[in-house]
Amino acid sequence: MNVHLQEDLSKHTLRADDGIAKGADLLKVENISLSFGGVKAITDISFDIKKGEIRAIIGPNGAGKTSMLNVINGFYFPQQGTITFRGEKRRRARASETARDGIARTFQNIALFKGMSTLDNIMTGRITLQKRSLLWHALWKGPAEREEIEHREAVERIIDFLEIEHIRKTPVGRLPYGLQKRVELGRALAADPALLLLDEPMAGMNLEEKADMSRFILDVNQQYGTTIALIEHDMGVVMDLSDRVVVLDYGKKIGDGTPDEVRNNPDVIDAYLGVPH
Amino acid sequence: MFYRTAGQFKTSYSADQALFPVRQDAVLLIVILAFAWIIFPLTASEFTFQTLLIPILIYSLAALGLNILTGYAGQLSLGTGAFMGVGAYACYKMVTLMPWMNPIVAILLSGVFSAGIGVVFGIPSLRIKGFYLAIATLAAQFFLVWLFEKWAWLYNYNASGAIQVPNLDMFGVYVAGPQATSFTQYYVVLAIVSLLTWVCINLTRGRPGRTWKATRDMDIAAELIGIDLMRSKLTAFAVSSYIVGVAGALFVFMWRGAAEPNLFDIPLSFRILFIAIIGGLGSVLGNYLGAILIVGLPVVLGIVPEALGLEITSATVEHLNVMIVGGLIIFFLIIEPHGLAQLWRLIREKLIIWPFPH
Amino acid sequence: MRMTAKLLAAAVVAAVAGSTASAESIYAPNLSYRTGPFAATGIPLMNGQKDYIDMLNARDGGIGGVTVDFDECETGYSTEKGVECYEKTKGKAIVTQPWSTGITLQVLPKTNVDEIPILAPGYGFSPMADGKVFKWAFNAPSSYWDGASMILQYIDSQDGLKGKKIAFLHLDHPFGKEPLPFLEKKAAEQGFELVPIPVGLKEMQNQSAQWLQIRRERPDYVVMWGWGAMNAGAITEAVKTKFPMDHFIGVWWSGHDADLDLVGEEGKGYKSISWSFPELDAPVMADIKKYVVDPGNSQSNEKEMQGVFYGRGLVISMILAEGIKAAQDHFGTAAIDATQLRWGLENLDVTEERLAELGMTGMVPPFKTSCSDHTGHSGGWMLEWDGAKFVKVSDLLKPETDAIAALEVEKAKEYADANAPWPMNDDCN
Amino acid sequence: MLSEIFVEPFADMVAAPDFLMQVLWEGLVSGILYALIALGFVLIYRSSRIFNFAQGIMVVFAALTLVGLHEAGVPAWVSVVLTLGVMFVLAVVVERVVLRPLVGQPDIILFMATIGITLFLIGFGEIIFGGENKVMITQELGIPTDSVVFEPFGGLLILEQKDITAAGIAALLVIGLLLFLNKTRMGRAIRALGDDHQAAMSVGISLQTIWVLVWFIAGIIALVTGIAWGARAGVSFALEVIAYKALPVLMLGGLESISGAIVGGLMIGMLEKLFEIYWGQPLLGGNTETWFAFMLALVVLLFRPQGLFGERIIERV
Repeated sequence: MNVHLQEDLSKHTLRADDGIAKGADLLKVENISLSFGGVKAITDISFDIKKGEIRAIIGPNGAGKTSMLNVINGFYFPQQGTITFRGEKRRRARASETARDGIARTFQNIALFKGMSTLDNIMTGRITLQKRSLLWHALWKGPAEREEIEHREAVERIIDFLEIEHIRKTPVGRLPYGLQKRVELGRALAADPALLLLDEPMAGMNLEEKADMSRFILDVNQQYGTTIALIEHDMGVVMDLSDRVVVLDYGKKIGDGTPDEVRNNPDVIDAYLGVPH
Repeated sequence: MFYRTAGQFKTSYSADQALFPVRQDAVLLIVILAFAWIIFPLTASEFTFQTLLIPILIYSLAALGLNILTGYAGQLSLGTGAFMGVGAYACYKMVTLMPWMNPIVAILLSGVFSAGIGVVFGIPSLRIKGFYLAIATLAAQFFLVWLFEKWAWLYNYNASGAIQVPNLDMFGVYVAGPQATSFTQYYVVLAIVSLLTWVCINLTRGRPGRTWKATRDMDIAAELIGIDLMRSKLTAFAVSSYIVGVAGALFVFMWRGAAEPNLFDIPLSFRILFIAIIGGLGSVLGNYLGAILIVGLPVVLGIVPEALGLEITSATVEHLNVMIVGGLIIFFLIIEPHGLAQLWRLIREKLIIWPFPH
Repeated sequence: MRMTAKLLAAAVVAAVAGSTASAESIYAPNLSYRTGPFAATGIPLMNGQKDYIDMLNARDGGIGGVTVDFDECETGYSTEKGVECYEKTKGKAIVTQPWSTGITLQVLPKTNVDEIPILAPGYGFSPMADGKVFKWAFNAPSSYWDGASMILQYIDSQDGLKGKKIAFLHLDHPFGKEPLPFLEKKAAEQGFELVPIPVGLKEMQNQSAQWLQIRRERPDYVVMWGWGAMNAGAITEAVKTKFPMDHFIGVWWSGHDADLDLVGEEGKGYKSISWSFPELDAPVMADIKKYVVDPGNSQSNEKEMQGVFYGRGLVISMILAEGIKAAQDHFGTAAIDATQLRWGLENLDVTEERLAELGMTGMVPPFKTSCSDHTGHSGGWMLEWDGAKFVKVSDLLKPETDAIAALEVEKAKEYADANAPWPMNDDCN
Repeated sequence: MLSEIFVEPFADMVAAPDFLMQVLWEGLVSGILYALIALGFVLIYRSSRIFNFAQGIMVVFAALTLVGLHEAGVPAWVSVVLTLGVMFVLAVVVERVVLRPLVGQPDIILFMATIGITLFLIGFGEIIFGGENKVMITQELGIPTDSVVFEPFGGLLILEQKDITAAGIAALLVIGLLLFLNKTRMGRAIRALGDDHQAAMSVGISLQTIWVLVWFIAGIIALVTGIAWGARAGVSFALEVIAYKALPVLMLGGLESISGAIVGGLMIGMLEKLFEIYWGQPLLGGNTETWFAFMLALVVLLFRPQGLFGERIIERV
């Protein structure tokens, strides 16, 4: 990361600066239970995410990790339990509102907008920050154009940061998998999130790509101060990146703590080694 | 050779966002506009005005409206004809209830009514998707056309049930009705179509366009990045129905001169859908190309055998025309599913690198 | 883009090439419909029209020495196509034959500006009879209001009208709604109950709801203003629901042999008012056979040529031909133009003698048009289906011209006011 | 006003029960035809995800071919067999020329292609058969044309034998189809294709064969529908519009459910007739059948987006 860019980033007003002190609770889930037509996906889970940390959620397949992310960002509303984000209890589930409150995410199976270019995809991340009405946009000249340029500048910084300048105008459908993942990260970053959720950011990548992605995640966390929660299967990556780890199995929490604590937790070892309970 | 991007560098984001980043495109546009604004109107015969120029512009506008909804926001609609009807009837009621109203203002206002109805019929799109929604828009189609027939107030209790465009003047010049000349009507249509096209380009290149496209490409992801799907879909319905409504008002007031309810029935909806699809979904230019093809084809087919001295009855020509349009639709879908606009883009890419293919 | 430019260029070139057609003929286009849901009723009419003109061209070398260039432009009964055809042909046409009430309404105001007479025999807008307002429109020999008047008189002569219930089954389209003002007026005056039952364009073939309504309402008579596929639908439903066929009367466009063939014997008693009748022994039929059918120039067939509609097609072209002839005689020129034809159509005088000369005695009642009467109000006959063909079952019926004329003037004025400024024909009294 | 909406229609029904029965019967007969057309849609949709708009024109085309062949002097039953042959050729051509090059395209493109097929068949059919209204060869096919008259409650109920025959044939067709789909290898492949292309391939039948077969079955259904409907009101291109009526049936019954198509069709047929006779004609000026079914389906879908017979869909990311 060059000096120039660091300057740019510091100039940028971040939603991360929201008065919550580093290390205080940013998000808290308490006694969450979620089921689909009688099938329990999550049972009575509680944990917290502190501001500024990288928090990993791990567990075997079907442990309820993605469901947990979906609960956090409001796509599912749990039957029981409370979610508190920045000290405010969530009363209903409207995924779009949660996003506007500052939770952005990437997806396990890439969910980019296939008909649009890289630039436009990342620009969509800033839709919640663009405030000019339809009428101004119909006129274009004036406020709408100024707003578009202002956000374009922000997006260009992200493009530089993710080193994807060369594919700026390429339709994302034509990009290789690894680059698509990067564009998706760019789209989430564009929203200036207070909490960034990454669902298997490194799935299907080769070593080099994983290294790049790890670097981006760490840089985002350090330079922007963005709090990150991620799901990842690659244990090496998880243990290197994260400050604290939550372990789920069959929809229940079986471990929570620093990587070292979790590594030595017998329940976790059982779950991963497949020892019958 | 003449179509080159080399040497044209962008020095600001504003320039990069310009409509025609390639200079030759801008030149081409100026040429087209010169034809549309000066050369065509000066040289066209009455026949050309009535069977090519005016209908092509109006159909393009209607297709553009549909394209906002279907091409950009991804909501398939089969009810375009009925929404054109709403615009036309709204305009008719306004100019007969308030004869002092400026006809162009009336035409532009009539879109507001169709936008309102469009939003009402757009509400199901929040719950219903894909073909189910397409069928749901047919409910609007059939119900509205039925309403045009049964609600006598709409056509001022005319015995025939049809609406007839009265003579309307602006600053002493007739712009609608039997007294208006095709020349004047062409300019009115051209001005309104140009204005709305410009508006649509603005909307689709900025945030509204990205919102719609995100809704179209993956609605769940769109919602999760903070797009309010309800707003996105309903604004698409509103903007689309507004444009379609204005096109409907132009259709009757600037071209047909009279209308009966079944004019707005399903064949009209399909016609506009063909134009949008053959032209290219998600493209502004495509609507014009599609309209030129769909409107121009029957005219050419009607004239060519005669010019070649072939003896074909007019009924056979009409049957052939239907067959050829059907065949062309399939042909284009196979050759280039993204329509004529994509075909043009490919040609352009070829031109940029020509004559060095690598 | 290039391709579209080419297409455009081709269109322009062809348009220019097309407009330099033959000079020594009179161009009389017909906005025909041999396609679409109304084709069934359109084809025999178009064939009759075309064969009559072809016969004149072959037998007499045209009219007054110039051939008639009878060109068909296909509309499929679509108003949009109709307007396109009108625009395409109006440059050199001396007449426009719009062939649908929808197209007629649409081109009516344009003909004032373009100065081309509309010839709409037995259809179009009934107030067109008022030549003072509708200078360029002609609907000789009978209008829809004439038809409605004659049907009501016929019912009156059979059972009396007072206290009766009459269902008016009509196409929900300008054509079907056309007689409503007259029927409503007469219902109030003569004390019968009128029940309008519309048939939507999409329901023409499936009228079970309408006929259930008729069964519930139990009307004494059903009067039908049907067209195209609607006729067959109504007649089969009537047979099915056991409605007494002799209490079912249609307008002239609902008296098509092919529609009744569907039900054959069971349709016996069905009636249709008509201002034309196919006289198979008339000399004109022999000439058509000799000059058109035998050389193989007819698109018709023997069965169709015996039907009411083919015969009506002949009469329609005869009206045009007589108009051309009247204009030629008056202006002393063979190659007349549209304005001159207008005069001719306004001064038609088709007498019994003239019909005999034309070899068409009994095929249409005699009639006469004038500046103030563009219809002629010829009257007509009640035809009845005898199980295999239509036969005349009444003497010549005459419409109540006075009552109709008053309504014509009233509605014509309304029309002119709604379309102000509307040019009046002030030479006319 | 309220009484006109909520009381009088029901009073009318009770007052003339024979008339009510007639209304329901008429609705049922239409419903059978809607269900048949919807069935054609469902079959094609299940096996190829194509929303086949051409089903309506296929009905017209099949009926016209049948009548046209008979007019040309071919005996009635031979014409039926030949017409089936024509429908098979049509299926092959559609698969070769239209479907195969468009495999994998978005749904809307395939849908548009079927509209292209519709237009093509309209023009082609009119050139070959002409636009006239034709008489269905009902008697030649041995379909009785008399009617059965009952007098329930001292009233009158007329059932046409050809409608009864049509109902019977439709029922047989459905039973045959269900047997085919459930009991034969080919049928199971078609069913499997709806769920999973791979699974169907593993049965060892090529996709192309299945598509041709499915379009051919849709052609058979079209012929039966064409005969039944043509016997009621003649055969002409105006018949095509009844195809639209199958669409709300699909909304209600679901695009993939065979039983949904049948139940939905019968239900819509009867409800729209009831509404038209007891509410539409007295209160709204009639002709409500053009939109009633669509509005009904729309309202139902607003509350049950999965349709009456569909299962609830859980959205995932």
